[in-house]
Amino acid sequence: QDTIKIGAITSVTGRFAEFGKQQLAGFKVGVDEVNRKGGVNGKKIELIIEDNASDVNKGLAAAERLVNAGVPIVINEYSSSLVKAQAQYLARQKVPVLVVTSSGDDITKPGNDYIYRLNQPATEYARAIFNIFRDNKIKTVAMIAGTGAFEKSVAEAAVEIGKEYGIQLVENQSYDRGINDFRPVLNRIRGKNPDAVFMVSYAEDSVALMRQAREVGVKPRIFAGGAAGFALPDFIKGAGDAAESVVTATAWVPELRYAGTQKLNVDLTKALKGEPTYHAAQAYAGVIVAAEAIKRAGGTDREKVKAALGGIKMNTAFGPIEFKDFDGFKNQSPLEMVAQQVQNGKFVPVYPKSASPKPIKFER
Amino acid sequence: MTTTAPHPIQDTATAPLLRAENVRVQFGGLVAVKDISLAVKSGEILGLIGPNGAGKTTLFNALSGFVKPTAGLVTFQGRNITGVEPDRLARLGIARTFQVERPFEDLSVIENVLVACFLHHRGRKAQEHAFEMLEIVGLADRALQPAAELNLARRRRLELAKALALEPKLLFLDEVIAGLNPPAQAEMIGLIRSLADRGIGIVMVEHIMQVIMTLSDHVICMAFGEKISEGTPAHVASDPSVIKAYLGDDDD
Amino acid sequence: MTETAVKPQLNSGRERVLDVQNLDVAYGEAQVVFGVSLHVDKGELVGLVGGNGSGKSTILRVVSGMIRARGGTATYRGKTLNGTPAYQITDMGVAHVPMGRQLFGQMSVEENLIMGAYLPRTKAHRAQNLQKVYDFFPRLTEKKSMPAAALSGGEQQMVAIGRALMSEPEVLLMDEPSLGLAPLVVKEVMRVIASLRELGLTVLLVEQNVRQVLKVTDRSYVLEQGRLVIEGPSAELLHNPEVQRAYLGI
Amino acid sequence: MLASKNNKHLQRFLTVAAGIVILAVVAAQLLSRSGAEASFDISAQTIIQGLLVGGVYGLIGLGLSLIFGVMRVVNFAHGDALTLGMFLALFMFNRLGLDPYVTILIALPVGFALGYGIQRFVLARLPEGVGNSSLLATLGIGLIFSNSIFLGFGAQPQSVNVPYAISTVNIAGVQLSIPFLVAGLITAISITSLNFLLYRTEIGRAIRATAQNSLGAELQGVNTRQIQAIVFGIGITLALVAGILLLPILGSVIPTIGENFLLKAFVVTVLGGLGNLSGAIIGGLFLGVVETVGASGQIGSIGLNAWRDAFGLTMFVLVLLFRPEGLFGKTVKRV
Amino acid sequence: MTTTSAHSPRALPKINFGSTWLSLALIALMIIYPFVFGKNMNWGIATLIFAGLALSWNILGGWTGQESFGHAALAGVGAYTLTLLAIHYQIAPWWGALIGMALATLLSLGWGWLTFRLRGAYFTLSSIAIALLIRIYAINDPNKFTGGSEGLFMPDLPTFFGLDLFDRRVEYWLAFAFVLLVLLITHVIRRSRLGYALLAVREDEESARALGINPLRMKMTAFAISAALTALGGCIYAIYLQAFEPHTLLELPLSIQIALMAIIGGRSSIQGPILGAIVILGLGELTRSFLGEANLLIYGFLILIVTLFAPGGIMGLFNKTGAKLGKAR
Ligand SMILES: Nc1ncnc2c1ncn2[C@@H]1O[C@H](COP(=O)(O)OP(=O)(O)OP(=O)(O)O)[C@@H](O)[C@H]1O
Ligand SMILES: Nc1ncnc2c1ncn2[C@@H]1O[C@H](COP(=O)(O)OP(=O)(O)OP(=O)(O)O)[C@@H](O)[C@H]1O
Ligand SMILES: CC(C)C[C@H](N)C(=O)O
Ligand SMILES: [Mg+2]
Ligand SMILES: [Mg+2]
Repeated sequence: QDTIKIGAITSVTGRFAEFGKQQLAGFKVGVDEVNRKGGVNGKKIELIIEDNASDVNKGLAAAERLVNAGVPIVINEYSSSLVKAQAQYLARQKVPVLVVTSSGDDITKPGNDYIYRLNQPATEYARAIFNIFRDNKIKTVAMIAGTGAFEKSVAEAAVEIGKEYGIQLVENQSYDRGINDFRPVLNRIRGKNPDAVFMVSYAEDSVALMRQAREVGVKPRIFAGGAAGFALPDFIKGAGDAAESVVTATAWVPELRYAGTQKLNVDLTKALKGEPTYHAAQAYAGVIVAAEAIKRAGGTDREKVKAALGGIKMNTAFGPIEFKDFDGFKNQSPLEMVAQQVQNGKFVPVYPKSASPKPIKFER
Repeated sequence: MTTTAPHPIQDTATAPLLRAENVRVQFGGLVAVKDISLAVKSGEILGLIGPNGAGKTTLFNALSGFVKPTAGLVTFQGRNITGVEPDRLARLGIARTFQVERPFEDLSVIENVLVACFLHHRGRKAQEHAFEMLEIVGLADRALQPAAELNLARRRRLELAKALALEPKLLFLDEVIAGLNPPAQAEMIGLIRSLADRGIGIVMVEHIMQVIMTLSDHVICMAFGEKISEGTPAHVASDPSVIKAYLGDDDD
Repeated sequence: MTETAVKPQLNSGRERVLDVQNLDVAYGEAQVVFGVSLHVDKGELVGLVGGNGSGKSTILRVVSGMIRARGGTATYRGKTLNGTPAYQITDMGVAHVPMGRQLFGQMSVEENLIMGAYLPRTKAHRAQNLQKVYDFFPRLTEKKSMPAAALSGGEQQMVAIGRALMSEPEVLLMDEPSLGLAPLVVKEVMRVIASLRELGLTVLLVEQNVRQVLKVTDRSYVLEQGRLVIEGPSAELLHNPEVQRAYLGI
Repeated sequence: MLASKNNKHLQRFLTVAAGIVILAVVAAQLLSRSGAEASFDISAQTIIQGLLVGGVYGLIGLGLSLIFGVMRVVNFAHGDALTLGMFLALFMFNRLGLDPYVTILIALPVGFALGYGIQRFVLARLPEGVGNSSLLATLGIGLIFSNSIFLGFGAQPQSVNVPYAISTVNIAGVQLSIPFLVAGLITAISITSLNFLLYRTEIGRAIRATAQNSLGAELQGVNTRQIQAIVFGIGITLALVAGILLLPILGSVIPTIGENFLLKAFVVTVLGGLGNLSGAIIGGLFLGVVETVGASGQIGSIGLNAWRDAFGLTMFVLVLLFRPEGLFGKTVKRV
Repeated sequence: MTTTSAHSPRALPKINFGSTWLSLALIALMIIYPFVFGKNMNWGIATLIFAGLALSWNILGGWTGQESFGHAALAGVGAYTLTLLAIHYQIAPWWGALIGMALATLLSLGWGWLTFRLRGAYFTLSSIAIALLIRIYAINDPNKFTGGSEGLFMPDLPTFFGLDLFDRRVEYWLAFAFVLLVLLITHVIRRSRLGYALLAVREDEESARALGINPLRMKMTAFAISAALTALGGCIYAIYLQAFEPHTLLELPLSIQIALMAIIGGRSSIQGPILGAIVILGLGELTRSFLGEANLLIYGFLILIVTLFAPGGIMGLFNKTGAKLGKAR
């Protein structure tokens, strides 16, 4: 056996295939980098990538194939709903799981000995935005979030953080997936005239939301989005002028000043033949961290790899990674979120300090 | 204009099986059955005739539980069964056939009958009983054929077998003979006669006067929901109001 | 369809309009009509009788294009009918008054009649024909605007016949027009059928009621289990002992 | 005939609407007794917004109802046909820069041909009398539609960015979105021309006759297969047009969006009475208002927007149970 | 030809109640599977669970002809009950399953009582609506008892007679037992009064009433059985998934999938739904790699093929009783 095989699950096909594409690129860049630097313990690494077809049952079958393939660790992917079942299964099979993208709080809260997450949980999405609110004297916020697991998770965190920061939530609305007519809620929000509007939603909804908000004439000082749909290039493309000056949380931007960030951006762009999103960077980081854990474990024994993960503390182009237990989280990397704003039709970073931020523009 | 027979049939010692008193059925503004009273005894055949839309099928439905009478009283063996659901009537011993025969097309002939046999029997006993019924109506050789493949005459027999499988004391037959050719008619007439001879009370609707004349012990003629004539077949057939409303004068 | 007039075949001095030869018909696997041949000449009123399931309706369905025969031919004035869609056969001049009348229940009586003149060929004379039908069935005049479903059985039968007349047919196929009707109404319907001749129509009448049919028709065919068993002038059949025994219950 | 009954429709509609408002107020009262405060926004803005959404729902329901009325087919492909319209417009916009509204002109023949073909080559060939086989077949066709879109466009959301998409006009203090107004206008044109077609033309009479008794119609010389194909063609065209009209309204769509609109169409047509065309429009308006007002509601600290679908669905179940012929329907004036 | 009673043998004809040997063959296949495909237990378990769900659906949808597109909600009731009881009250899963089945039965009684006056497409539509209302409630439950849209994680469960319920092998046999139970019930019902009453009701309610059958009661019985079994399947599904959300468990597509398996397999037959589950999940597995996100395309075509050419479903191709003679146009 001359290569070390690492497992990875992502949505190569199905509803989440767009993100799968990003992740595949990230995986590739990660593997290339590890192997170029001489691999792990003298062996090259190889990724066994299984497709979950964006479907729970197929995801479980994918996870099973990885268990059978004897991989020491599984890198797990985008959608929280799929990851929850896959990770739960893998953990019960005593296979360490490294979650790289999905962000429902409950994946690591309370978590499990075998489940590690390097990306920021939903709470952080809300915190990044509310930090901006607090720093800019926003007093009242109207919130609208989807009823998906991720959106609800962020929305619930926002309620807590709002209380903590003394920011008043004048509207707390959610909407069911389906028909994107947000006008009734937006009308209400307009009536409340809040300082800020905080929106958590997936791609198709984020475009619709912003456009309709402009149509209805909601005029806060600032519109903010909780990543997901708002952080994608398609958001600007789809919403056009309506997207201007919307702030959104996001997990990673190329402007971050971590070592290797610039190079990673170049590599990912090359691998994708297009603009990378943070999902690709997260997948890349997953490979780097998994390789490091195997290196530290000195082999592919699952228990040892699990133990090694616990001790990891390293810097990656995605950010510093270490797994800690805090605030009810377990094996969770306490990485800070980034925020960016659409300025002149482009995302520019506005938060935190480490991302060479531009000043935030307010609408009034 | 309503010519009624001198005595309603309650003079003999045997109490009637079925008795209806002033049954009325109303659909919105339309009174389809207007205060009809009748009685049937065991072993007796009551014929019901009348022009199209006179309310015969509706009266049938009211007596067999498919339509709730707006007013009136229906008793069976002395019990009040007004407005009782048909499935409960079936348990009490009242069976009916439909004007348009309706076999369960996905089932075989014997299974069609089996459905009814389960009312009183279980398992193998039920199957045997079903087969017996098929023998009575003369369909035994087609037991395993899909019911959908039967022709009209056999469908009528099947319809009858299903009704008989309920082991009824009272049987409502809605135009079971219409549409049959003369030999088939003759057989069906014989069959109905033999059922009456076994003590089953029968109420039948039929437009074919000859059948009514041969089979019925007693005939009621309805028009516009009302009883316009009642009595022996001969009495009703010669009643001028019946001829005017129903038979037409140049009868052959 | 080609509009070229086919030279009428002459037989017994009359034009043959409908000609069925060696017809075999099956539903799925089951054959129900076996080598039946029959014909109807211009102006004739012909009866087709027989027991249940003997294939009477089936033959009418083939002639009016509702189903296809498996073998044999059916022609109308030399034009083949088998395989021609029903709506085109109606256009040729063959009207079928099917069992159960098949009215448009929620449409008014008048609209039902107008539907009979749906064909472009008949549109021009729609108004006249409508008047003719009302003249023929004065009872329908009063019920003009009632939905057809609200009519009594006999009246519905009149609408069905009237509707068929609206298509200016040459041949009328009638399937059990008396089914389920009270004796009084049956008599009336039969009278109407007999008088159709005055309108210059050719009629093929299917009935259960053998006695009635034999009384009104010129010629009749007797069908038994899909095979033709007897044919001849109706008056003769009425006195044919075999027919009397088997169909008249005498 | 249909048009003349509209007054009665309106009366019933208003009665029922009043009933629902009273119920809502009572419910709100009860809830506020129990401690939670309930409020609904019944401003002109919200109501009119609801009517505008409802107009689009009505247009979707119109096609579904027409198809059901004539063929007794519950077209489960209707929602996906609508999606097809959206993606047709998207395709034209992305490739040729064609304005979505211009695409309607293309959708007319495309939708008609598609519907015609489906009826002719699939539905007309279903074996008769086997359960809900047409329901299933259309379900299959819908899956083929939506998954073909998947294959062609991928799963990511798509949007057209036309300048008028977010423009509004202000009439008497009520803000009206331009795409909605266009949709309302086209809905009005559709129902009017459909009514004209059905009740004032020969082919319309043939369609109604076929709807009531296709055997009877065939025997009068009506090519009923063709009539049914035409009706399916019209129905699908209406769905495509509705999809195109929705595109600028929604702003962003995914290939599976049809499912939600299918449900709306069901609700709308059942409210109006399956097969009742004017009923579909009124049902649509009704649903739009109920949903919009409902979604604007708040009980205690809970916003009711997430329950939006529940309002429609509850009404749907209630109407199915107590007035299966629809709120306004008698059988006499079906298609 | 008119028959008189002049036929000779009085032998009772043998009624075909549906092939027993085919059921046995399928059972044998299920027993062999883990020994041959031990590395693909997940596919096997999912297929068994769906086969069982489709069989359960069929008791209502196939036999009484009330085609429900809302059965996911019933599976959801089972899954939620078992999981919530385990999380909040540490109730053992077998008790949880029983309680879940009881709740589903209660729900079905109310649901059936409300909607059984509707038939055909109307019933189907109403079932969609009710199931979606349940879904909306689960997502938006103001008290958050249902876990809301984030769904639930299956907590550690006690062992079942010493067996670890999270062992895929144990789950396989559990799912197998579930299918076996439903199959057995189906076989028993098929030849019983209930079975015939259901078939009669499907074909003609009025006729059935005349034969002493109370259609409402029969349909309710069928629905109750179907619901209880579906809930049981939902319980096993929950243990198998270990984490689920309303957005995956309570959606319309899952309901439709269950129904389609039965319909494509053949609803008039006993074993059809099992075949449907095998074929659909098998084809899904085979086409996943090249159809990608459009993997439901295969469903679409399967449905068309079945409705056009095999109205009796896959089973209808084997035995003719399910498929009626094509009627003439
Ligand atoms: N469910 C109903 N709703 C409204 N009217 C009805 C209903 N059922 C029957 N009617 C009407 O009641 C009257 C009596 O109908 P019924 O079917 O009892 O007549 P009938 O004597 O059986 O006629 P036929 O000899 O033609 O079978 C008719 O006018 C009919 O239209
Ligand atoms: N659609 C059909 N599918 C299968 N078999 C049929 C169909 N229609 C009729 N048959 C069968 O074909 C045979 C002839 O039927 P047909 O209706 O032509 O007889 P008929 O002479 O008109 O009888 P009736 O007097 O009962 O109307 C019968 O055995 C019948 O069962
Ligand atoms: C914004 C995304 C990273 C969220 C992810 N799709 C999830 O389900 O958790
Ligand atoms: Mg009657
Ligand atoms: Mg016939």
